[in-house]
Amino acid sequence: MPQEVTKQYKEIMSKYLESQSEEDLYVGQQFSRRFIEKDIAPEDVISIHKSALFELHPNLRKQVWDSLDFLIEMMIHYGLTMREHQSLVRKQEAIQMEMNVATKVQDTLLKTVEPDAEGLDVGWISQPAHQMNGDYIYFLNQENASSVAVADVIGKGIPAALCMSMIKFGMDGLQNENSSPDNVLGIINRIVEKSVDDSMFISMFYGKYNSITSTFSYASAGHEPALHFSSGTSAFTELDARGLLLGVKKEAIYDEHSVVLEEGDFVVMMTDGVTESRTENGFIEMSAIKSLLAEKKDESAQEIADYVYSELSRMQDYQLSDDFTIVIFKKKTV
Amino acid sequence: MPQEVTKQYKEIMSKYLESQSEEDLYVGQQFSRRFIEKDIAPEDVISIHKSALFELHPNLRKQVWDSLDFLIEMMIHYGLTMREHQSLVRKQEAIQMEMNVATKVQDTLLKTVEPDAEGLDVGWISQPAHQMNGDYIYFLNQENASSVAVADVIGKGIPAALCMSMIKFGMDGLQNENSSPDNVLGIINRIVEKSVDDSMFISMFYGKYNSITSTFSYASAGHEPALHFSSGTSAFTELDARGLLLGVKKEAIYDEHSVVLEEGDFVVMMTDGVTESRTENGFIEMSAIKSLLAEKKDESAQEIADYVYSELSRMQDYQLSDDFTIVIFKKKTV
Amino acid sequence: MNLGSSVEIITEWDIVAARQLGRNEAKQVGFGTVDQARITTAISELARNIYLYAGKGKIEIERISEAGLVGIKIIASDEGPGIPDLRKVMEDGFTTSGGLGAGMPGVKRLMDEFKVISEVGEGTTIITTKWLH
Amino acid sequence: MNLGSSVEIITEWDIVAARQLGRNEAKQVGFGTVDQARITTAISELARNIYLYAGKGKIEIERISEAGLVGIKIIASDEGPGIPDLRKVMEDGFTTSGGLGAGMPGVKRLMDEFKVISEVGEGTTIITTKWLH
Ligand SMILES: [Mn+2]
Ligand SMILES: [Mn+2]
Ligand SMILES: [Mn+2]
Ligand SMILES: [Mn+2]
Repeated sequence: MPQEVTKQYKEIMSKYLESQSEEDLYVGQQFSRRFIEKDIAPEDVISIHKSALFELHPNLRKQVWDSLDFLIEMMIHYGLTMREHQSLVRKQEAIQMEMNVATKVQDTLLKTVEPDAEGLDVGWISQPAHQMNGDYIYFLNQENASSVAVADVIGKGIPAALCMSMIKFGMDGLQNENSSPDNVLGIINRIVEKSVDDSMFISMFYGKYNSITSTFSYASAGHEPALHFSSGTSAFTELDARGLLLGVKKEAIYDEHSVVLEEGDFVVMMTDGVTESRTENGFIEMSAIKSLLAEKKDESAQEIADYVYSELSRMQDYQLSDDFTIVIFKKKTV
Repeated sequence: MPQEVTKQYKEIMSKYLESQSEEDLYVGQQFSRRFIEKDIAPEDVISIHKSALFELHPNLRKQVWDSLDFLIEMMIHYGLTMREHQSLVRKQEAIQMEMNVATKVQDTLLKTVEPDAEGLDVGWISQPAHQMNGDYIYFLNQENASSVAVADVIGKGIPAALCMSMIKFGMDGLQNENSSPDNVLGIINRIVEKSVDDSMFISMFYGKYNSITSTFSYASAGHEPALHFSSGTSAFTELDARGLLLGVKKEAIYDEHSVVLEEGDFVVMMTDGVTESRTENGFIEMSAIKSLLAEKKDESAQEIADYVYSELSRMQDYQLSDDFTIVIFKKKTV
Repeated sequence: MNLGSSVEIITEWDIVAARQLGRNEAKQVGFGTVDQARITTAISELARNIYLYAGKGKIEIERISEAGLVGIKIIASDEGPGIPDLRKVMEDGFTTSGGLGAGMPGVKRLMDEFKVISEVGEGTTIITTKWLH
Repeated sequence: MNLGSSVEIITEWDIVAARQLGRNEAKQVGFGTVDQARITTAISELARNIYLYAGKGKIEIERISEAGLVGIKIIASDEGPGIPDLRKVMEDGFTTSGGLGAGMPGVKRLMDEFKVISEVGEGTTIITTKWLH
């Protein structure tokens, strides 16, 4: 141990032994933080303490010195815990860096292009509860049709990323095919069923807007219902459709329904991170979410989505308990 | 702090102060491990120490007690480090569990079926250096043709898993298509190029065995050359073919070559984790690897692969520095 | 019951004054030496954060009692820059990165209850409590 | 130069004997109190592993000198069940899981050099060294 450290420790402690002042304790404690930064183990601190005390008061009784030797022995395992901690911190930092890379790769690999359909205003937000998002949005753009798949995949991290890639590459293969919602969910279901074991489920809502007929058609694989806001009646209707979670049964059948959107109407597709937002006092009521949506009914789809997120996130004390995703398809007013 | 702990501490220390025996230190140290298990912070230990010393020797000078108060203050930040450690350990355990799930999911999702072609004996081994494997093997089985892609993907963890899923879903789409090696690498290259950014590279060797003509044809995307063992000459020939790493350039062209396998001939496809095996004394020579292969030339493809792995792994003191993958295609002797 | 007093934090000396006040109050409440040191350390961290990152602020210390329990409550407040990402600040490991909110997980560990309210540009208030067990 | 001696580990008492021998040798070599305690702890861990998991074995302690440096070398050997997965045993966090090889990363940290040779069914030998700096 450097002589200098013992000398400084001695000086600080000597002052404290004279005055017992708070100032000396403050100085001492700041000094102890530097010990930790310099990887000085707790058993070293006891040893430094013993040397300093001996230099200050060499004539203390033998039991004092022996008891400090005993204390050194008691501290060895604490020192080991501390060194193990430093190694874990480094490990954790490495994992963090890896996660940052992973997030970036995932973003690149799973990127999707927001539709730009005639007469349709699209807004969306997807916020992970932790670093990696387990919700996934995939846009499919075809002539006169803009579709979106909103999925909540099982778990997080690698399993989630792999599920997403399955959805993405599956959807990529659909570019020139029949993209009617029931058909799409049927195809994706078979890919998922083939690739994952029974414990893996994915919920998905698939919505397709036909810009010629202004029709929004949809199908659901065990996903949260969407909400349709009618600008005429200022009321919300739930858009739900029967269908099993993806990956459960090879030959699952998905119902398809549709609704015609009037100017100013919008459809809100969400994951359960939105509908099951929790505060200290329990779940946030669906009616509260509808109120938030209605408040911004005249704004752009993106503004509505952003507003709902910021309000719900505030109500949850900025601690999301689940990944949070909203996609809004709004029929533009001309 | 429980009274009982202080009482036991006092007894052990009291014995030590009388005899200064090693036995008391051993007992004391074992006792200190229980402290750590019970989340007793180092500052608590000093406090217990002080109480015990006071009960044993109440008449020690005031400086002794004051100095111990000072020491308590010095230990507070050590205690915090220790509690942070416990939280990190729990985090680490959660990550570990997640990784175990991830490995399982990856295995299921990316599984591939070993070919069962007429006259071909296939053996393979793929061992990760750490938990997640960044090497990937994909078998493609068609009528009269058994193919394998051996890839080393960039990085590890999620980026690697995503790259593999890209390869897997890309290959899945090839079931009924032209699977000539140069064509396959061309297709996979375009998928990779489209999906990943410029910093992501994948090396891949693609080999196809035609069981009618006994021809092994191959192409390489910047991958390690394969080795062809000729049973006639007992010599090895490198099988290499020009081609860029996957994902570098959209219109990359891959050369294709082929070789006819005689009975007892085998082709060894590997990743750089095999050819760049390192010991304390530097890289293991290619000639050493060839010797290992030749030693087992009369065994089954799987036995050859297992033998090379166990020998190289032993030479590296069981510490792989990179993921290790070997695939062997051997023409059966009739 | 609500006894207590407060210290303005402007210079480094005020950190020591806040510590002294906290230690005295903690002793009055009946906390033992180690807990006195822990409470004092928590105050020290909060006061240093004010001193280093907000320039000035205030530490209030109250003795509290509730449902037969007694304890100590510390309120640290400043009108400094505020904390942009509260989620991050409360994470372990952030401690080492210094800056505003450094050591918050530590303060949380030293005490029993911990709440932070912060608005960027408006300032930060931290309320933390320790009960005598 | 090669001075030293050894202790058979059969009962828990032998752990104490090995510790005592190690501490004496460490003191002779010139290690300070804290390093004496670290070396003794390393011996203690190795001897306990033998006692708990191999039944019996041996701790040898040598004073060593090399290129002007002096130090202490500990050789722990047993003919116990051996360690099936050396990679795992040397990982942090494994410490807590008990069993054979528990605390190996700890021993490695207490000392400067560390080497383990183990064959399942044959036994384990651990050689670890600490230099006087
Ligand atoms: Mn989810
Ligand atoms: Mn969810
Ligand atoms: Mn690799
Ligand atoms: Mn490699």
